[in-house]
Amino acid sequence: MIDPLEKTPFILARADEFITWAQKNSLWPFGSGLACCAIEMIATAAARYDIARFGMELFRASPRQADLFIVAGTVTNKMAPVLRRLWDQMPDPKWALAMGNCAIGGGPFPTYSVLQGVDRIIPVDVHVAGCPPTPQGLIHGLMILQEKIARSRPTKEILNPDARRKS
Amino acid sequence: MTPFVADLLIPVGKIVAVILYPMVMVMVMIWLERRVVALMQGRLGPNRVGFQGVLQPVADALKLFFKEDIIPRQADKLLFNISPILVMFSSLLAFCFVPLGEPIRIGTYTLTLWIAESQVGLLIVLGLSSISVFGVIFGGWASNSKYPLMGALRSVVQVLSYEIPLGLTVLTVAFVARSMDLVEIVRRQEASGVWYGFLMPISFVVFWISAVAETNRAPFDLPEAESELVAGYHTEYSGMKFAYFYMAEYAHMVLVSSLVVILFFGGWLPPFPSVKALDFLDAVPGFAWYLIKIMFFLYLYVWIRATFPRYRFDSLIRLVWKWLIPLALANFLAVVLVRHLR
Amino acid sequence: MPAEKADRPELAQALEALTGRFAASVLSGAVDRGELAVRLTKDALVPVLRFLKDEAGFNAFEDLVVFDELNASLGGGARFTVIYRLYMFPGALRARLTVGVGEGESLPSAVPCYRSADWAEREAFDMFGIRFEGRPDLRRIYMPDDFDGHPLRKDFPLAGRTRGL
Amino acid sequence: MAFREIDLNMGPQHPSTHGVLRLKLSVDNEVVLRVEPVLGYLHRGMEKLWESLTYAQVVPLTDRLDYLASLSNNLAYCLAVEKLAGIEVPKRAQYIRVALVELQRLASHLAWAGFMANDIGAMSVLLYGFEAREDILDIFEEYCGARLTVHGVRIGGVIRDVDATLVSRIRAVLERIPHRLEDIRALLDENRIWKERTVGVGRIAAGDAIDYGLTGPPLRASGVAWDMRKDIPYSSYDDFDFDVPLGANGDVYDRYFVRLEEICQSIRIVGQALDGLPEGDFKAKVPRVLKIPPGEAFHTIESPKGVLGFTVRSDGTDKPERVKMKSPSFINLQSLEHMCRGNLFSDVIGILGSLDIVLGEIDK
Repeated sequence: MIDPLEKTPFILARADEFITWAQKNSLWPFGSGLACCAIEMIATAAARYDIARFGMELFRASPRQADLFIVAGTVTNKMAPVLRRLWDQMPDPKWALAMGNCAIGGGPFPTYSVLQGVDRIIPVDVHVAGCPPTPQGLIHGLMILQEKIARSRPTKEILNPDARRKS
Repeated sequence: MTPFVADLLIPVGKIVAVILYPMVMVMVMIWLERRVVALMQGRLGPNRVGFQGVLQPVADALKLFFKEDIIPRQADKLLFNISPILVMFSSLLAFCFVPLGEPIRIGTYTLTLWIAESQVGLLIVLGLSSISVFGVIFGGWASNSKYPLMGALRSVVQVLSYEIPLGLTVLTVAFVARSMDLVEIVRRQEASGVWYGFLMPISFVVFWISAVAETNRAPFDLPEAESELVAGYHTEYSGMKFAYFYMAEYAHMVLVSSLVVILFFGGWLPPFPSVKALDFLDAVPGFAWYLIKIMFFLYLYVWIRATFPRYRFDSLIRLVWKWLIPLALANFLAVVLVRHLR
Repeated sequence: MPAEKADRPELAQALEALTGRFAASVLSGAVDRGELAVRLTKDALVPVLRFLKDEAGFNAFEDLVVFDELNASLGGGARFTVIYRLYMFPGALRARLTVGVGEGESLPSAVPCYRSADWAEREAFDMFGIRFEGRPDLRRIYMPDDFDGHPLRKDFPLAGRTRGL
Repeated sequence: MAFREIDLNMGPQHPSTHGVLRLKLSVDNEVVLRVEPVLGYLHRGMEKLWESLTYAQVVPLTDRLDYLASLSNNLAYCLAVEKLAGIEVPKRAQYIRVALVELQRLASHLAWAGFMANDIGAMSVLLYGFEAREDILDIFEEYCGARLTVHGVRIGGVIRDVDATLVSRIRAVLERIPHRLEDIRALLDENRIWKERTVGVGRIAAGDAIDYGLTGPPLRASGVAWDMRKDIPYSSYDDFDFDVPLGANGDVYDRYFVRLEEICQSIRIVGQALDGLPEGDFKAKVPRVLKIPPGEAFHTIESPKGVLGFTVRSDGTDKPERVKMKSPSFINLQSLEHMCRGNLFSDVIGILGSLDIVLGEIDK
């Protein structure tokens, strides 16, 4: 995590602001629909909720071009390796959002075939609870993610690539 | 004007302009497309970043600039790296030959609104714009992945087929104008008093359809059909290289729209030259007319995309070989005959 | 409650023909709540299915249900009860064939007779480990190929034997 | 440009496999030779889980099967349990159920039209379909607080009564939907590209369709008038006057046409159910802990996807011994290879879309 007392040179701080402004306003989600939550995710992109307002409507079909992994739905043990691979295919910087109770912790399925929480395989930035979460809930989660991105310091990672690899 | 200004500053300025102009148009186009499509679908579209979301493409480009660049291990590295550059620069290079208006006289100096004037400007522009398909093919092949390869193969067949009606219709324009010089073609339209789009509507329609296919846009967006081929030929590209493909597609659209305007709709000429009551239209600078006309065709692109489903591969090829090419050929013969008899 | 079709003569006729022809194999037969319910031994399964499809007119295969009779099997009964549901269109009549299968035993496949039984049999194999003979491609359908055990058996714990990942 | 037959792996993460289906394709120059669906990427072990829950606790989980039509799942399961336990559902509850389920059919078909058109490349239709669907979800939200996983049908009746406000809201929505439908039809019905992509594609003859066990709109598109609402009426469907739209060719276009016609019929049914809403209870008296004597029951309904059935077996305790679902998408998907063979790769997406599968229901 970032130490708030750590000093950042003025130029770098401005650069950070600049880069994070771009990153948080252009979060292209990876269109990965797994189960019920995927329908609500699509509803969020559709007319009434329209995440295009935040520049997030470009659902990329290829993980190579996406910034945000919305894990929308139940992750099964059979699907988990696939998800991990997709996550690895996404280029840095990338963020993950666990949408719905199933992705957070298995939800109502404590069974032999369900992965009990997607953070066992990929690092999740924001959890959005609900079964499924309403579009408003998802948008709220995305806003929280935007705030989180605004607090990040990308220049630190650019200047010191090893730090990223360690985290 | 001192030689220093004339010989050094102005060329440098022009070089900057020829890079900036397409890029600004691309940014505007990306924003326009996302807003207009959204409004057609009962949504709002990007409206948070800057006034009405105009900075959205800037944010996108910046973000992509700071993304990690992944080269798949199995990829052919050289071709993989070259192809986005090839695509981007062939489109940008073509803009050197696209005039933006009549030369402007500043004192004794004549400022030409193009970088390179050529007697065969039309051929060069078409040639350069078809080079970009090599970028698509190389990119799809070099990714060493099946979906990009299929996208690239589709692209080859599509571009090969659609070049023919494109060439045939361009030939009619060159024939009527008796020139391949883009500036000269506009001047001929001014002299004859009628834009070629109205003189030869079939040429225009065939050219436009082929041009949409050439730019891989809906309903001919098979090489990057998202619901079939994931992201088509650029599936494996990330970061700035993907941005190059993305921007090149829009630059290509701007280029094609410019060509349509120059060849068929009088370039920078104001409309209705023969109507005396509308003479005040001449007061508007030619460049403004030019931009307005280009914007109209860009809007048409977006409109078509929001309306039509995607063609299937076989019907796409059937359309060009069974309809467009015979039509273009007949049209060409008709133009030659009419021209000869007169 | 849906209209009962117990009085439909087709069912009674089919039952009569069935008990007549396969007397040795039909353990019991009745017309129950608008349904032709037949319990039979597994050796006659395919001929009975063929008869019901070709002659009695049950042209659609609806469902294949397996029950794990763990408790009954401890007392000596068959481990699994397999139910084949057939449907007649037009006519809206149903038939239900019940077969008992022991642990480790296999059933003749219904696929040559009803194509739509294909995945249902694969599901039964995956979930209960019942083998079906005379059909290609009997693989697990839901679980990964290297999965250990058959989840819907009563002796399989809900949370699985090994926690995934 | 002859290149060898290649194996193409579509999914489990692909934009148009409608979830986590995986298709193993063998293509030769984009001509499909073989299609093999690989399932199980969403297998959550529902049937095992149900064995450890009480009868009433199973209902909310059925929502998660066919998540585009959760009320239909609720209804099918509840009807099976009621049949087993011998519970008589009041007439008013039956009418409310019909209204809810038909609204759900509207929502499901509208979403389908959007997905289908999006697969073919007409992306605006997706947005129009979802816009119309939002209106219906609003009604569900007002009725029981949830949008997607509604859980509105309970054992013995429905969750709560409908009042005059809700009825008038439903009527308002019913008036709006035909206009939305007009938008979609204007874009697609006579569109040349749409017709080229759908007419004559993915044909299946009536005999083959029955043989493959196809049900629901794909079967009716082949001209077979098999509709459980008419054949074995449940929940007072015999009180309502409606038609069963049929196709003739059994191709993708007919499936599209049948579904859009079904939307119109569903609007009619909901209108009739609201008009003739009888007085009475909205729920039968069902004991809090429902214990059902040993036995077995099977009940089917006509869900938006096809014939949906539940087998419930009781062993005398308060938990079902086994609940088996007969899922329409599972069986419909089996015919994919028959429809796809020899078509182009692009058509696989159209055909898959036209079957209207939901992975939650296939994988359970």
